[in-house]
Amino acid sequence: MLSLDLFLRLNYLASIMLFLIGLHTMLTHANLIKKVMGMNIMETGIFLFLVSIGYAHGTLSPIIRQSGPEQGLIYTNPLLAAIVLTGIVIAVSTTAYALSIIIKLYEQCGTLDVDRLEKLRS
Amino acid sequence: MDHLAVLLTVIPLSGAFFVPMFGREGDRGYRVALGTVLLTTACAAALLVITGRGQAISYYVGNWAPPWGIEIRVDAFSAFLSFSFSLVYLAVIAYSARDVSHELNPAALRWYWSLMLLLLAGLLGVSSAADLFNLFVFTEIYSLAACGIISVRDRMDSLEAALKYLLLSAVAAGCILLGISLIYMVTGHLNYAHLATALPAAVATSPRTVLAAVALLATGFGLKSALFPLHMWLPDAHSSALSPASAVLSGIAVKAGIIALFRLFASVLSASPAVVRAMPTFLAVLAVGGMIFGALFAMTQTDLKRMLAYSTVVQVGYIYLAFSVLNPVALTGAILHIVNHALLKGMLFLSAGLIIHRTGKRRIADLQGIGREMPLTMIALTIGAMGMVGIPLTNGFVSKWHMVLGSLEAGQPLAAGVILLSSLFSALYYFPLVIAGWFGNPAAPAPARPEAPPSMLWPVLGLGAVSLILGIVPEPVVNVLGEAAKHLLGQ
Amino acid sequence: MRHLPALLLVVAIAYVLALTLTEAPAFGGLDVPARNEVMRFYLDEELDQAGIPNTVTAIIFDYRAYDTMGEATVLFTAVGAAAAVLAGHAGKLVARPMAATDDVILRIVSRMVIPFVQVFGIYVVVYGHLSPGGGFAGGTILGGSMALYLFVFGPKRTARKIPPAWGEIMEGAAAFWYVLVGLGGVLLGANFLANAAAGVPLGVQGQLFSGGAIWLIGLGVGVKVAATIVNLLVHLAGET
Amino acid sequence: MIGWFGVGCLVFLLVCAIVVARTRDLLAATIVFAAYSLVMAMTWQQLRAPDVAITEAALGAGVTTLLFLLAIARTRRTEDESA
Repeated sequence: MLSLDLFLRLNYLASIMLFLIGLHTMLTHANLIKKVMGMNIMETGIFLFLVSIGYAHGTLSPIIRQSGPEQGLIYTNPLLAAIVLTGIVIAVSTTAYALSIIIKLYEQCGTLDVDRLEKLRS
Repeated sequence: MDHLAVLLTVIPLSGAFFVPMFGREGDRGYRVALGTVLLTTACAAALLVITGRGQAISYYVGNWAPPWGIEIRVDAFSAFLSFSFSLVYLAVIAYSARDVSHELNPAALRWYWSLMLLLLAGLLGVSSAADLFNLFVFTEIYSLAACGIISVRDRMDSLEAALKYLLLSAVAAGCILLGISLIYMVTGHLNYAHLATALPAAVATSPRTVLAAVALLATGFGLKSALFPLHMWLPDAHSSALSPASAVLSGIAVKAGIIALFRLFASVLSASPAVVRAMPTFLAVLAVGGMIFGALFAMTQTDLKRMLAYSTVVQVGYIYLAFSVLNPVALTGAILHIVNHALLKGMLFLSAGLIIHRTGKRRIADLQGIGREMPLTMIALTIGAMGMVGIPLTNGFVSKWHMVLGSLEAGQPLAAGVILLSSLFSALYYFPLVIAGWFGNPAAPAPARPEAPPSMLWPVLGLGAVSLILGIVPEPVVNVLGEAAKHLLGQ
Repeated sequence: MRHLPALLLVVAIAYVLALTLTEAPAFGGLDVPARNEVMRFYLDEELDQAGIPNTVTAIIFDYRAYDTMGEATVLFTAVGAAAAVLAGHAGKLVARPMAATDDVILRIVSRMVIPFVQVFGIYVVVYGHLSPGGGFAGGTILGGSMALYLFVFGPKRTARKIPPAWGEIMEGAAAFWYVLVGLGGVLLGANFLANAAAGVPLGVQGQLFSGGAIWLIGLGVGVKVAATIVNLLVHLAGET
Repeated sequence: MIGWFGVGCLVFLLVCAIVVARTRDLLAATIVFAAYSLVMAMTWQQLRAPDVAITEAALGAGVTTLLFLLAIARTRRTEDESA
C-alpha cells in the first residue's frame, strides 16, 4: 500500500530529493561555483514541487482558451505557474549576482575554495 | 488617501529606478536618494496619522479583492515601523553623502544609492505585506539589496561576507518558498485573512504538513533575522560593510524577518490549533540562546564594529523573547525595542564610522581617551551604549521595562529574569568602551582638527536627540503601540 | 566531520519532508485542496475580466501584477549589485576579459542568425498574452541574441554597439515604465495597477492589441529583461 | 504524468543532479546542468505548464548556463586547487 502510495507521489518525492541534493551540495562543497550550482538545483526542486501541486490528471494547460462556456474542459492551476515564473526569475538574478562576486573574489585572491579564503582572511 | 499604502513602497522603488537614469553624475544620486527618503518619510507620517486613529488600511492592488488579488495592509504597527525606519534612513543617507563618496568609485557609488533605496522599499514592502507570496518577493528584494550594499565596497572581506550572506539567504529563501508551497498545497490560499480561516481545517486533515510548513517558514525568517544558531553570517557581514550600510543592516534589515514572523503569527497562525501555536515557545528557547551566547561573544571582541554586530544578535533575542510571551504589554515593549534598537544601533554604527573616518581606529583598545578628541561623537556613543544597557531615562529602558512587566504579567518570571540578566551582560561590554573613551589616556597627542565635519555629525546627533526624547517622554508612543499590540493579539 | 552541522540540517529537513510526503494530497487528484474557488475564479472569470486567452499571463500581469513588479525589481537589484561589484578596480590578478573568436564560420552564421532570433524574441514578447511565453521568456530570447553577438565578437565590440550607460538607463527606464502603468490606474480613479477596473479598454479578444494594461506591462517587461540579460552578461564578461 | 516517460525524466533529473554534485570538472558540471534544465523544461511541459517550460528553457538552460560559462572562463575550470 505504501509503495503504491509513494508511486503516486513520485513527483513530490523527486522534487524533495532534488531539493535535498541541492542543499547538501550548497552546504558541504568547498568550491564556490559548485555551491551556486547546488543553489540552482535546490530551487528547481522547489519549482518542480510547485508545478506538481498544480497538475491534475486529464487537464489542459490554461494558455490558449476559447471564449464562451467551456464544455467540461478542466485546466491545471494557473496560479502555481505564475508563482513558478516569478521564482525562476528570482533564482537567475541571485545566480548572476553570486557569480559576479565570485569572479571579483577570484581576481583578488586567486582561489574558489572557501577554506582557502578563510585562511587568507585570518 | 488609501493610495498612500502602496505609495509607501512605490516611492522608494521609483527613486531607485531614477538613480541610473538621472543620478549618473556628481552628487545627483545623493540628491535623488535624499529626496526619495524625505517623500517616503512624509508618506509614512501621513499613514501614521491615519492609522493612529485605530483604523487599518486594506489596499487591493489593481482593484482585485483578496483571494484573487494582492492585499496590502497598513495598520498602526506597520505605519509606526515604516515611519521610524524612514527616519533612521534619513539620518543614514545624510551621513553617507560625505563618508561614502571617497570610498567608492563612481559606478559603485551610483548603485550604492540605488541599492539603499531598494533595501528601504523591500523592508517597507515586508512590513505591509498581507499575502504570502508577496511577502516572499519583497523578502528577496531586501535580501539582494542588503548583500549588494555590503559588496559595493571593493575589499576581500566585504566580498566574502556578502557572498556568505547571499548563499545563506538563498537557503532561507528556499525554506520560505517550500513552506509557502506546503501551505498552499493544503489550503489553496495565499492571502493572510483567507489562510486564517482555511488553516484549522487543513490542520485537521494534514497536521504534519502544516507543522512542517511553519517550521520551514520559521527557519527561513529566523536565518534572515539572525536568530541564535543561524546568526553566523551576521558578524562578518555587518562589520565589513561601510559604516552607514552597517547602520541600516544592523538597525533595520535584521528586523524584517522578525516583522514577517510577527505578522504571520498574529494574523494567520493564532487562529489555529495548539500544535501550530507552539511556534513562539520554540522561538523563545532559541532567543534565550542568542541572548546568552551573543553576549559572551560580544565580550570577547576586540574590534568595535564586530562587538556592535554581536550585540545585534543579543537584541534580536530580546525581541523574539518578548514576542513569544504573547502579552500586549510585552509586545508593546518588543515593537518599541525594534524601533529603539534601530535608532540606537544606527547611531552607534554611525559614531563608529565617524571615529574610523577621522582616526582610522577600529580596535576597542585603541579608543582610550577618544572622548577628549571627539567629544560630540563620544556623547552620541555614550547615549547609544546607555540605551543598549537600558539605563533609566533612556529609550532602551522603556522598552525593556515593558518587556519585563509583560513577562511578569503573563506569569513567565523566567523570561523576565533572562531579560534582566542579559541587560547586566550588556553593561559588561558597553561600559568599558564608555569608560575608556572618557577617562582613558590617549596613546598619541590629539590631531589638529578632531571632530568630523558637521554634515556628518548632525545626523548622528539627531538620532541621539530622538532617542533621548523617546526615553524621557515615552507615553504618547507607548499609548499608540499599546493599542496596536492589543489589536495584533486580537484582544 | 567538518560538515556535521550541515548534514544534520539536511537530515532534519529530509525527515520533516518525508513525514509530510506520506500525508500529502495525492499527486494529480482533481479534489485536492489547492483546486478551490480561487483557482476556479481565475479559470471561469478571467476571459471576461482581463480578456486574454492566456490565463497565466493574466495572473502575472493583472491579478498579481504587484508581485511581478517586485520580480522586475529583483532583476534590477541583481544588475545593480553585480555592476557595483564588477565596476571596481581590477584585483591583484589581471582580469581576463573574454576574447573574441576569429572563427569565420561562427562570425558569418551568427550574423545571419541574430536577426531571426531577435524577430522571434519580439514575437514572443508581443504575443505573450495570446500564446505561451510573454515578457520574461521573450525578453530572454532578445537578450540571448545579443549574448550571441557578445560571445562571437567579444565584449569590446559589444560595448561599442550598446554602450554600458545605455544599458543602465534602459534598465531604470523600463522598470519605471512599470510604475508609470501602475500610476495610470490611480490617475484613472482606480487602484494602483488596475486594468479593466480603471476603464482601460480591453480591445477585441484574440487580437494583438488586447488585454489593456497587460499588453503595455508585457512590453515593458520584455525590454527590461532583455536589458538585464545584456547588462549582466557584459558585466560578467569584463571590459566595460 | 504517471507514464513511464515521465518517470524516466524524473530519474534522469536525479542522476543529473547527483552528477553535477559529484563531478570535479566545473565545465562538465555546467554542461550536465544545462541538460538537467532542458529535461526539467520537458517535465514541466508534460505537467501542462508550457509558460514555465519556455521560461525555464530560456532562462534556466540558456542564461544560467551562459553565466556559469562566463564565470568559469574568468576563473578556473577544475575544483581541485592542489596545483
